[in-house]
Amino acid sequence: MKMKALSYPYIVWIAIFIVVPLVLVFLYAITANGGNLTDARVTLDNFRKFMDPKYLDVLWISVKLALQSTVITLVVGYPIAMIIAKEKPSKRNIMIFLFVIPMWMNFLLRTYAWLTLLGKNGVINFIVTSLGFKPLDLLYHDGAVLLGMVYNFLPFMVLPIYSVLVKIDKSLIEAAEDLGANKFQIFTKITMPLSIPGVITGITMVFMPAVSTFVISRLLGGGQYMLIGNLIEQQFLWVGDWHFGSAISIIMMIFILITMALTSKFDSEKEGSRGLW
Amino acid sequence: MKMKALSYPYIVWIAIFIVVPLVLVFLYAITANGGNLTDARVTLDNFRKFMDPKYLDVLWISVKLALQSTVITLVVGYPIAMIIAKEKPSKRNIMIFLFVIPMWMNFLLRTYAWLTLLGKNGVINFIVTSLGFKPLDLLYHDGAVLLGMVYNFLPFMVLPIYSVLVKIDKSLIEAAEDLGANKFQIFTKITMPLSIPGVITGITMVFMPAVSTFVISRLLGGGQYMLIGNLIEQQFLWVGDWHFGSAISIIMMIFILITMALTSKFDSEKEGSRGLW
Amino acid sequence: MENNYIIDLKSISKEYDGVRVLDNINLYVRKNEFITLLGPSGCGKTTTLRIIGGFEQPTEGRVIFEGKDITNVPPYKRQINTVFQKYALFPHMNVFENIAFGLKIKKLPKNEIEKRVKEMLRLVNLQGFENRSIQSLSGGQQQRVAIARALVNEPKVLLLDEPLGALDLKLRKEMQTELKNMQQRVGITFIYVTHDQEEALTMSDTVVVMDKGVIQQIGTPEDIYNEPKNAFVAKFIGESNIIDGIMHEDFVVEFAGEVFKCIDKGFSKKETIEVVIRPEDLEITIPEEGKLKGIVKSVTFKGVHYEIIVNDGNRDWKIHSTIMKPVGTEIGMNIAPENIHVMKKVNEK
Amino acid sequence: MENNYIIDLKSISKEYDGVRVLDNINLYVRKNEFITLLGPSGCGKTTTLRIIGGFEQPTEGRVIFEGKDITNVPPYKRQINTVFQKYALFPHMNVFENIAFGLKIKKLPKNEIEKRVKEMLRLVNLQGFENRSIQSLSGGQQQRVAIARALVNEPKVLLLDEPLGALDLKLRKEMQTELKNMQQRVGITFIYVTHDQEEALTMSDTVVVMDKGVIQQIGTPEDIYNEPKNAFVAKFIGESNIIDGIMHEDFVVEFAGEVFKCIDKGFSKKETIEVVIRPEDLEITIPEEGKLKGIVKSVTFKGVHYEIIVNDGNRDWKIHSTIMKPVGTEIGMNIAPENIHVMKKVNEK
Repeated sequence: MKMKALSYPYIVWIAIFIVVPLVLVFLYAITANGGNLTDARVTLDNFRKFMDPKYLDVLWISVKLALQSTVITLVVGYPIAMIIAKEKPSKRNIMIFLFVIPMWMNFLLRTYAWLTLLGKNGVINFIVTSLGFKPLDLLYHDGAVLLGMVYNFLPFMVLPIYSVLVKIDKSLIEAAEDLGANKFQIFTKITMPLSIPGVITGITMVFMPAVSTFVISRLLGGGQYMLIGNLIEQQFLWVGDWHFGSAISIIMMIFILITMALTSKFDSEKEGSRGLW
Repeated sequence: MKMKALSYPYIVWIAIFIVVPLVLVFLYAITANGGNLTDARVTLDNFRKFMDPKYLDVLWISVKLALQSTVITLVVGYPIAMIIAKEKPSKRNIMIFLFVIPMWMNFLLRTYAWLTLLGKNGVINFIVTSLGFKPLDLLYHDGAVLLGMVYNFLPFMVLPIYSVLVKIDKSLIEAAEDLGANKFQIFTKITMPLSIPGVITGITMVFMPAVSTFVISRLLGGGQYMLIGNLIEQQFLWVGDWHFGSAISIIMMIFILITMALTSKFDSEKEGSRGLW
Repeated sequence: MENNYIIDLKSISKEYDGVRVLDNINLYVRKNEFITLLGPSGCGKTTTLRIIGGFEQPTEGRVIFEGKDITNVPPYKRQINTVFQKYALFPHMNVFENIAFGLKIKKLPKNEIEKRVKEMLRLVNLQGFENRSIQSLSGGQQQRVAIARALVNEPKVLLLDEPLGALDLKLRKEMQTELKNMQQRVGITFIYVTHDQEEALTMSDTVVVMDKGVIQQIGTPEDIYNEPKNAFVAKFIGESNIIDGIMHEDFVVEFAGEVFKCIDKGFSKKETIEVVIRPEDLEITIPEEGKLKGIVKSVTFKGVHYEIIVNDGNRDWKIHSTIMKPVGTEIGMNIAPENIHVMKKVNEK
Repeated sequence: MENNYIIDLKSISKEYDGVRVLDNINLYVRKNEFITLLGPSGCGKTTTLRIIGGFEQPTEGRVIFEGKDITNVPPYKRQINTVFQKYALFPHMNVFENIAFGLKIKKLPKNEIEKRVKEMLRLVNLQGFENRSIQSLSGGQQQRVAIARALVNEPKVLLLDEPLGALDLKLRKEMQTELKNMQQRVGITFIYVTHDQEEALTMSDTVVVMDKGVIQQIGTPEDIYNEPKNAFVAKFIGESNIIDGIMHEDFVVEFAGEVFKCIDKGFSKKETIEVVIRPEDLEITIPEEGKLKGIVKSVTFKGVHYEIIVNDGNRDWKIHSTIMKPVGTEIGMNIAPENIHVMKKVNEK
């Protein structure tokens, strides 16, 4: 009884601690650029400013890139998850370990590793120049950013799909086989539909960080390559327009929330997808 | 049978795609600063360079800060996880949702949110100045960085502990009660020991990103506040010494691996801790 | 006499979200008795047990333990221990630590704990298992550890919630005998919950048959089987033929179109009643000698006996007999007066 | 005659990692037969079923189906369907889709599928359940869907792997009767796996008792119960008293220090044998009239009968009788010649 009385204020306090920054971002977004909170004036200017084609273009590129990397990680990652799930438990764990290792490394570090591959003095260019060709400009375009994203986010696609596939009852496969289904039919009618919760978790876990990334695009895309994450960073850090920065953040968050709502609609089997949290 | 024959090359190829960058980082770390891979010369100079007190100091501060934020998130997060786990399922999900929302926001954004609280023109200073005091320099010191880390990493501590606590069979609690244990004894002898796998997952999920973070320290600690993550970033991006940067990365990775090995030693119940992957 | 009751439930009722799961339960348990709460799932037997254990609070009524009201005493202060349905052994402790748990809580000296745990392990036939992990034990062994963990605290009452439900048939039969012997050796009160009527009959001194939150009958196994109070009890305890009938006067009953002598009395004249006849109590004769006649509809070999379904033109009779009668034969059936059980007719909800 | 066999297992053996789980299984199954593989867990009965279904390949031996060798034919090409132990219903499909699965794979026209699924739902008594999700069904209903899903494909053989194992006692008994009726109605071969001897006796035309990967006995339920071939079968099928004895000559056997008449012959002179006596075949008499004498050690009420343990000074006898004898009384016991079952003595591994 006593515990209960203490626990509520604690939870409320913690919730405030978490929610307050979000509320502040919101407040900044709907006030004018006054430099100080005392001259705050409610306005939608910050959002209107974003409607400029140059900013909308950034949003469009960000979403496109995020979608592309989500699709690629899904197409590449699903077979990996399936192959690993079919192995014996001992082998399975080693293979999953191999996939998890890079996740232990700092996100930044992993991206830098790609710099060493793709950079002007990098390995690929070393091979190219030794063969007598002119060095290639591999960094600083869409392809490099996309490659970096796929590399960084692949484990987040493989792991949830794998963890759902591994839990599928083998007798379901046998039952389908018993009822006349061949290997292809088993996949399309049983394995695939049952793995949907894992696929959805994977998609959200890749799409959300991909759409808001700023490190990958800055390093591999060069300073001139602007994604929405970079735009936010720029506003806060270099331009100093917190109001506009907050407005972009809000827009991005709404965008992510919509995506979440859409994907979770397909996700009837709630248990499966919640497995990862 | 055919599937099997195709799957092995696929897995090997993907493994290379993941491992090659790591190998490259390693190669860079053990070669001299020659500007080009053709004049590569194996050396331990890069590691020797790190033995300088000024770099060791950075390592020491990074580890200390990561440890501090891990301990604080554990102390703050464990009661939260316990309180949520004791709620009814419907309420539980809402509360967990509240904790997960900030995780959907970009890491950077969450940190910026703190800037709006702690900054020169931020909310706290607004209150302080309206009361007639001189504005405080809240940003750019240990406290602010620590607060930012705790805020950012708290969900990663709460969720794994919560998911283990929620799975503890209620009849175990009843059995302990039946055998004469009071609420305190039930916690120390049953709940706590059974939640160890979640605690260990939480610790690794907070400590690892905390020790290698560079965004939080750069934004909240100011440019002069140097953590090991910032050091690596500096070497790659501003100084351009990839060899030394790689060496620091390797040192940090070894450090993280040792921590992982230490924590997993306490983690006899493997199933539980793997729940999160 | 009241002194002899160790537990006394007084008008216990229990509601969950407005649904009444226990309705006015009155039950006393004698010292050293083996009492079984028997009924289908959802009949309220486990809730009753949990109220005795203190894990649930009754909505109405009181729980008396050795003359004292313990309705609001928490479980950890009751001299009652429980063996849980799925054992609820602590997975992070070995066998010794599990059994010693209650004693350590009571802060007994170390050598005393060791002595008593060893003793218990002997009682449940698990000597040398001290350092085994719970996961490495079979279902039957876990079951024994759960019993040892409860008994080592020397409770005055042991509650057992379907403790054999998870075991297979053979092990279950073995453990039934073992549990009964254990109870007689340690000489404490066992309150046992099961849905298996055979288990209840085999082990108990007293059987309490429950249905829909209400006690249907309390009695010895023989009483319950031979003199079921109503059709529910008759159907639940063993197989039976239940036929509507009329009680003409004391010792005379009419059913299936014939008048029979019986040994029941105390009904009003011409009262509509139900008659229970156990399948093994129908004697097969040649058609001429049988009071009832019928044609064999099916025969199934059941091991000890054949199950013969006979149709008399109006209804099917189930007969258990060691004599085989081929399908299609006409046979006669007789019933001895003492095998005709007359029950008051209750309108089922 | 060979034409009458639908399935013929020829010298089937199976090894896993060098451990032999099936050893030289020879078994034929007749058309429209209800055959049960019975044995304790780990006896190889499920492996045998899985070999027939095509889910496992035998290490040695051949599987013949209607005269053709199908040992290497994959499951999806066999005219055999299976009801799995835990039903294995597809959780992402509703009842209709589950049952229609096999027909859709065969690309039958839509209205034909609908007609046959409806028919099946009627057969298993689940009309109107088409759109229900699998999760919303009770265990018994899921069980019926699993049977419908298999039967709708009109297999020539239906394999059932402990299909009633997850149901509770009462539902199990109901489903036993229902399954047997269903088999007779649809008129196809059922191969049934269970560890429950009562289930096997009740439902089967033929029972195959297995232990340690070897077939111990094949026969009708009556054969198996009344004339067990060895001590394992006798112990596994029902309760029994098993006593060492000597066969003096045809129809004369000595055990428990007495010479009895019996109806067995064909043993060598003075051969050491084992005698099985069912508990219900021991007649209780007054001590003076009994060939065997003993003191009652314990009495348990079991519903239909009392279980009386009698000690004759050398061993315990288990008697099932409707007469109660108090503990401590001296009684006599007689055995009719036809109730003495003489078996060859086998050295247990």
